[in-house]
Amino acid sequence: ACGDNGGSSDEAGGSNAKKPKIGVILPDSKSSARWEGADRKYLKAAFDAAGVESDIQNAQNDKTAFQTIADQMITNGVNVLMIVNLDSGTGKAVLDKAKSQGVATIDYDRLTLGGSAQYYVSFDNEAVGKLQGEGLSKCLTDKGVKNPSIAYLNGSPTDNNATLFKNGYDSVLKPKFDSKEYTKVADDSVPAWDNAQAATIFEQQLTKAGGKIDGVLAANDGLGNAAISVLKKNKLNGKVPVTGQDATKEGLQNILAGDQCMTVYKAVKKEADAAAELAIALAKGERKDTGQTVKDPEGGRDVPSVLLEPKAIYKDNVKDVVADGYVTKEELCTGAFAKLCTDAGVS
Amino acid sequence: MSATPLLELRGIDKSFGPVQVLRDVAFAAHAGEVTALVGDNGAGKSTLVKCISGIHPTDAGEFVFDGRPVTINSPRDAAALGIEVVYQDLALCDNLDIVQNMFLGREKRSGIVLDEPTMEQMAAETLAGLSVRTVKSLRQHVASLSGGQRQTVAIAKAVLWNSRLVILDEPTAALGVAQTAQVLELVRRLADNGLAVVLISHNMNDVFAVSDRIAALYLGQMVAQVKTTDITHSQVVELITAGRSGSLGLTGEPGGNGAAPADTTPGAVR
Amino acid sequence: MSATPLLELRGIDKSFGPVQVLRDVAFAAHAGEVTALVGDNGAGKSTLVKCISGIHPTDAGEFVFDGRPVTINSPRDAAALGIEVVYQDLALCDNLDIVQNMFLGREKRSGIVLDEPTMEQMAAETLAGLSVRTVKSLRQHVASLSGGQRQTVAIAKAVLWNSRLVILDEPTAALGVAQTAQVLELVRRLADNGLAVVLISHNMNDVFAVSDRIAALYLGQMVAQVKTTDITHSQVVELITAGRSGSLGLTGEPGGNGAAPADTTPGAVR
Amino acid sequence: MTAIVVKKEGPAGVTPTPTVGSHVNNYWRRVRGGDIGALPAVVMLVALAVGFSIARPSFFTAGNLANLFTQGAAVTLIAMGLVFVLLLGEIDLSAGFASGVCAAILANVVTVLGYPWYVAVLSAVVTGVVIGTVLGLLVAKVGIPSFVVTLAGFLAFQGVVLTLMDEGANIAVRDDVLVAIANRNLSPVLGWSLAAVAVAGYAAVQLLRHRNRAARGLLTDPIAVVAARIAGLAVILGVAVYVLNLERSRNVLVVSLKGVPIVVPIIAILLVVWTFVLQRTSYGRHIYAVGGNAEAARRAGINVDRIRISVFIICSSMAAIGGIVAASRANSVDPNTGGSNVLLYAVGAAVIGGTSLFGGKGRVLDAVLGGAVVAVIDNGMGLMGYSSGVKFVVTGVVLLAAATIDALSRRRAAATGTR
Amino acid sequence: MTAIVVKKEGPAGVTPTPTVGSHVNNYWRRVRGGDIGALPAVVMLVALAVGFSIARPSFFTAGNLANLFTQGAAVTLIAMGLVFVLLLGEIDLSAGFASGVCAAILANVVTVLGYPWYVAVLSAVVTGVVIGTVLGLLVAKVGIPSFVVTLAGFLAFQGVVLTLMDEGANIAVRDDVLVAIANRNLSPVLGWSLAAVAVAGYAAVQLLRHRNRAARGLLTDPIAVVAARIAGLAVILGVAVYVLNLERSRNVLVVSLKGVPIVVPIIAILLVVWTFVLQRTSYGRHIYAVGGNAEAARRAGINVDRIRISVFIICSSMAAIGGIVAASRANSVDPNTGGSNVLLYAVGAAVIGGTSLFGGKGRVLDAVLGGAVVAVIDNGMGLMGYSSGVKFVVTGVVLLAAATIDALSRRRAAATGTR
Ligand SMILES: Nc1ncnc2c1ncn2[C@@H]1O[C@H](COP(=O)(O)OP(=O)(O)OP(=O)(O)O)[C@@H](O)[C@H]1O
Ligand SMILES: Nc1ncnc2c1ncn2[C@@H]1O[C@H](COP(=O)(O)OP(=O)(O)OP(=O)(O)O)[C@@H](O)[C@H]1O
Ligand SMILES: [Mg+2]
Ligand SMILES: [Mg+2]
Repeated sequence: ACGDNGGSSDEAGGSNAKKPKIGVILPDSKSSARWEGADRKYLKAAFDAAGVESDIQNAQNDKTAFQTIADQMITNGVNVLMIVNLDSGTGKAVLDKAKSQGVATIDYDRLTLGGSAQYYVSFDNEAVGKLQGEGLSKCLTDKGVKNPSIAYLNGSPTDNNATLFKNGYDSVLKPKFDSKEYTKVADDSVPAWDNAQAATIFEQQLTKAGGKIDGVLAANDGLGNAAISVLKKNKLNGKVPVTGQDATKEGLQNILAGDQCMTVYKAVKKEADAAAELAIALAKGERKDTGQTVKDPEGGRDVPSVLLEPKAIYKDNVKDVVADGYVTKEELCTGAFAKLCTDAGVS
Repeated sequence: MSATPLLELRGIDKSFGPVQVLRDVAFAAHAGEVTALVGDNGAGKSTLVKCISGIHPTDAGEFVFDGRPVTINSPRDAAALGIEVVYQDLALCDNLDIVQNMFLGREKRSGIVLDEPTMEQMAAETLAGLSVRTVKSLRQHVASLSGGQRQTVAIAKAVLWNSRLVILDEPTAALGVAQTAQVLELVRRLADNGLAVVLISHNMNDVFAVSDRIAALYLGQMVAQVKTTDITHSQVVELITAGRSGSLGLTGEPGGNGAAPADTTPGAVR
Repeated sequence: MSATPLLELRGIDKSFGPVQVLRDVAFAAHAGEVTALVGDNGAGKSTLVKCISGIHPTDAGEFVFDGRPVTINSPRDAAALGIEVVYQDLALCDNLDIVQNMFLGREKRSGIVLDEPTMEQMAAETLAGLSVRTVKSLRQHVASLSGGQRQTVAIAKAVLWNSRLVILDEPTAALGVAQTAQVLELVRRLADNGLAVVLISHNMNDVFAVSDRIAALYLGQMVAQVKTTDITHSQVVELITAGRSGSLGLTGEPGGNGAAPADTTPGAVR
Repeated sequence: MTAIVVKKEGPAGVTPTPTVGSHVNNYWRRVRGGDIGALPAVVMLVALAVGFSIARPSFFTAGNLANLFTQGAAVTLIAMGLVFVLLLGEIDLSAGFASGVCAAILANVVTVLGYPWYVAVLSAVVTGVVIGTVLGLLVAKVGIPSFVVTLAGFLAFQGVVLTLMDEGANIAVRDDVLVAIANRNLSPVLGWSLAAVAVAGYAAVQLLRHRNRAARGLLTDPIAVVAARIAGLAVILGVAVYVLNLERSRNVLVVSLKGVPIVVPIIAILLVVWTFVLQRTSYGRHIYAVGGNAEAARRAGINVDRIRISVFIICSSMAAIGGIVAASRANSVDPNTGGSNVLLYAVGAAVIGGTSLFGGKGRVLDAVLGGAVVAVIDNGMGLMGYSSGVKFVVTGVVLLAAATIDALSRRRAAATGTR
Repeated sequence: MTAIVVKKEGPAGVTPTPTVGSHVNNYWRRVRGGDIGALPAVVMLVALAVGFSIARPSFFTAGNLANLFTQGAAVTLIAMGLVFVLLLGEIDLSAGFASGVCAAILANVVTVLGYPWYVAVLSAVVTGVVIGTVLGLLVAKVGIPSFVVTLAGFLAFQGVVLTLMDEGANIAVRDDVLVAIANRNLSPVLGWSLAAVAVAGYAAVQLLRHRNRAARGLLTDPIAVVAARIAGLAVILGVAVYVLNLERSRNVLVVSLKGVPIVVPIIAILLVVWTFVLQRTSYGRHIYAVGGNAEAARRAGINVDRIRISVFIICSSMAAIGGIVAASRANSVDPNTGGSNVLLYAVGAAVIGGTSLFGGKGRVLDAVLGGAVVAVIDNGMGLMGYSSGVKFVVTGVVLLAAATIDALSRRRAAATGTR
């Protein structure tokens, strides 16, 4: 049914019947800086370059808003709808509604289970978690800590992605807990990814553990930074490895300073470009072969997919992120970090 | 005039925190009679009324109603006994109109639906009997009424019902000449219809005009409860301001610690 | 007694939405005199007072104070002219104590710090002059005062200041015999000290006892403003209830549409 | 509605002789005096609609109108319940997450346990009643301020939803009936019939009341005014149904999309029922009394505690219904259901409509109109294509601009003394 | 403090002769009568502390006590400002995100623009003042209900933070002075000196007042009671400083960690200043008056609008300070700063401490005590190791239990007529 959008613009999108139009719904702006800071920028650039009209909105982690935006985009006459779902339920409702109105759809970054999207473009979130788990154990090994005590700072309890990340790092660390090689001393979720709450939560984890925490699995750089601020207060920073995600400027600086052990970099630009390419094709009524599929366990469907690899970043490969243009040297290497940048070979 | 009083109070004590406002108060109201309750500002008249109507719990003392001991824990208990009160602070809902206030808590209904026409008619009739001429509309919010109009509404609200005891706490304070006369007439009429009426007033002329008995409170103590015919204007004023007058009232000297001594007799009640 | 009045109002109109409460009211208050403002419930007395004190804006009319035309848009303007008012609805802050209420808006300070001892002393002295005997503490919240005690606080608050015009809206309504006498005496004393005093009261005895002039409002119109010595008790009552008495008051017949006709003369002001 | 108390003596004010002319005249005087009822909210809505239509022509389409109703439904339903609590001067911060809890129960019963839809709906509503009872008891009997009780509820229910959702998963709702609530439409014929029934019912009530009052010699509105009111309702409903019955599918070949969304009659019926309860029953009267002056109500023999408990029950039950609609619209329930801005939007809707936070003043219609304002703003902003930061800012500014209309008219009311 | 008005005539009540015995007696009578001031909040705190200490012994350590202060600081500071707004019966929903905006300004000025810390702090506070002025003008002059104005602010400021944060990035705060605020401690000696200064200042004020009143023949508390009060403060401060001066480092070889956290004197000074403003200046008196009866205040010639605007300025400025402390504590500012539960916790802190939402009743100390209750609950819950769902539920229940203590004592007060 997709690609057939002729004659649909008789009442709604009459003004721009010729120029294809693509709608994108981003999930939120607070769990990660990437959505507003990177994805929006890259997607917009790609659409502009291809000469298609685009409408990029953010649902602010609000399902109702998410559906409202979808309704509005369909009303506005988009030909392709690209969504990052907040959960599969609403995601499916939106996709089905779009399909019923002859709008093509793409699942961006998150697969909608039981959904009907034409394509799925993503980083594998469980893979992200896996990298974090592996990163933490690598850092602990480097430090030579015996039988380390580990604390978890998970993402928002209401965010399905946080669950996926956790599945990822659990798959690495749980066997070590089971084998008594590591000890898990604390495991808390941070409501709404709130950094201020994260600091309190971590401080209490530390108090509860009597100060004995040897490694922190923080789900993203913001949470990691909150943990580091508490560690600093106790002069433990640099001694306790902390993980992260998103390769934020702050996170990279923490890595350069030695306070954070690793972060996970997702080359958002690649993901955005791939998705934009597919969307533009759909908008023009073409179909592209991705050569790859992902099985939707709920819908039992093989969804044509583009899957990208996340990348673990340690001190020695911070320069890769800069080289990718994700963070510029100017913003990263300010003040005291200039020397650290040089040491780490960032140019 | 009945032999046993409709309402009789004995040994009522009431304190607000550290301040004792009523001490060992005895009081009686007879059916078919108007009992005037007099006393200086702050003597405890309104407090006594609020104890009777269940707004304030008492610290000690007993209530006898119609010969039977009763406990009154809330205004609903008082209403159930047939006690209606016009409070000094009126207690109207400013956000409701005149009719709604008058029937508050006892709305007329047909089925589950409020019977507004009936209520409006009844309210209009009652108010007409109280010489209210300047109220523009029965659907006016009471917030926009003048002081006297508010007071009239409160009085009208209390006399709408088939009650057995009506207590009016300074009902004519804000009323004009004609309205005051109407209310005093109403008070007399209620008593003549066999109700017990308690009237609180600072106006001695009014008190002597309508009351059958006079009870005087002095600094929280009941110093006298006598027939109106047995007492003079100036004696009452003396009781109010000094707590005694000749053989009536407190017997001891007012003590040093600010209060009348505890061994005072509760006044010559007869 | 001065020739020009301290305060003179001319042609005051005031409506609340569709309801006209004051129509073409003229009124004068002279320094050194007590002017009694009388009228039936709902006649518009309190509304007139609130217009003078800047609480209600007027729809039309002019204010002349001390010979100069003035505009009064808020209570602060009135206070600046030296006008003090005791409102019928008292306007006390229930969450403040007696002293705090009495000095509200004009606290005594030493530096930026409130001078509590001075205020407490001044409050105690003023209240002592008003026969208040039952107030337990000046630090009591006014919410816990009796009706008469509240009224006394409101009066004390208004007379604390060096004002030129004092308006008292039914100040003795809730007061006892002794307190009423004290307040009337105070009213007289204020006038004798050269202030202009306006007294609203429903009690004709009080009015005739202290006033120099009487102004009568009838259904929102000023029907007469005469010297107290030129009028009798019953004439005033007639003015209040019927709007005219002999040659005084309204000249036309009350019209069909509920109101007195518009061409009424504003009463015999002299 | 005015009545002369004593007819022999003419009161000072002008008592209107009931003619059409004087009625219109009077209304206009009331409006100029600032006594305006629903007018500011309506003006706000019109202003917003015009503004958005100019900025984005797609705002002004049948499809968007239909969306508007389903988008605003959940918040409006919660706001309707909140009006009762606000009328007492209380607050219910937990209403949002209470709707989440009820939605979670619904999803668990229908999807996980596999019971039919009506069992699920019943469980959800019963959950709402239980929640309301607990909150009400704590406020009325223990005497904890409602802000604190419902703040505790806000936290606890959030946890309950999480727990019911297995710490973060979401549960799909696929039952056809449940999904239909917020996603399907009445057939055009049914839409017309319902509208006809509504107009007929309204006419019957109005005419009966008119006859009843006239028979007792009480002041009545002229019959022409009554007729005009009925005609007005008929026109509004007629236009609405007509527009909603237009074809709004973007691709008629694929699917036909027309008719009144099912949530519309649900909201309408609840609006009528609750308005009836508040305006025409003694229970409703008592709510206003307690909100206006709890002490006076107590002295009048009203069981204040019972009233207080009951409004919390109503509020939580309406939250349950709101939760059901939200679950239907999302086809699922997740741990955030009823979270984020739901509560503030719902309270905001009631307040914007004219309900006072201090109690004693407000109508259920306020919540519906305020909910419409919130929904229109949200809907319109969704068409503008701002980045998220700018969108928040503009939403705030538009909300403020809308509220200013209301504030200025009310200021007039205060100035002329009619409040 | 009581005074006999007319000494010749004995009033009916017992006027206490000012002796130590009668004073103690009187206090006890007041407590039994339910007039209890800060007592319930203190009882709540003790109960919570005992409960958590039993459940988790690590709660009862010097280190955790020190953490407690820094964890609760931001919310407490915001709550202190909110007290002013609540005293007028208004609400400021935007205080949380206002603190976020100010923190974002701080971070931008110090990190992105590279100005020194005092410029950043100044900019943040000035931003707070500007925000408060705008809110206050809208409420006082335009007449929009504060709930709506600050709901709009809540939305708009959220957007402003996002925009200032480049649509979602974090900005690190690495300036030493700023980081020190919430993370460093006073030297033990400085701690002791400050405590000594505080006690001496309090003693001076109390004794001076005593002498002043006694000189005028006004009723005074017996000198022994005054002395006892001073001694009480000395003991409390002494114990607190002593405990906070204990070594609490996990590893003394690595680092020594002792002393009073720097936020403590900041909060203490603000507490003293604002308490002085509310209790001892006519401005403070006017705030209570407007909150108690705005019409009476207006009639007393108080410029109600100006008071109304000023409290919003105070509230937003305190929010700015709260935002600075939050930024310091997190060493960074993210778009969530001041978001999530910050606002509800802050209002809750004020209300739990005893501030009324209806205006006219409350003290700044309430906010500090309430903030302590909230912080203790949060701190204790963090040690329990519940899953997040259970944690929310238990937090709600504990909050409720704490509030019940307060409610029951206040019910006593209402029953005996002392409110
Ligand atoms: N809630 C309360 N708390 C403390 N004291 C109170 C309270 N209510 C009344 N009082 C005190 O009790 C005393 C008696 O008050 P009450 O209102 O009964 O006097 P009253 O005889 O009605 O006087 P009035 O003639 O002025 O109305 C007064 O001194 C008053 O201050
Ligand atoms: N805010 C208002 N809105 C509408 N009508 C009002 C308002 N305030 C007063 N009124 C009406 O104006 C008329 C005059 O009221 P006002 O209070 O001036 O009377 P008054 O002469 O003081 O009477 P009283 O002797 O009873 O105190 C009354 O009919 C009253 O209902
Ligand atoms: Mg009294
Ligand atoms: Mg009056």
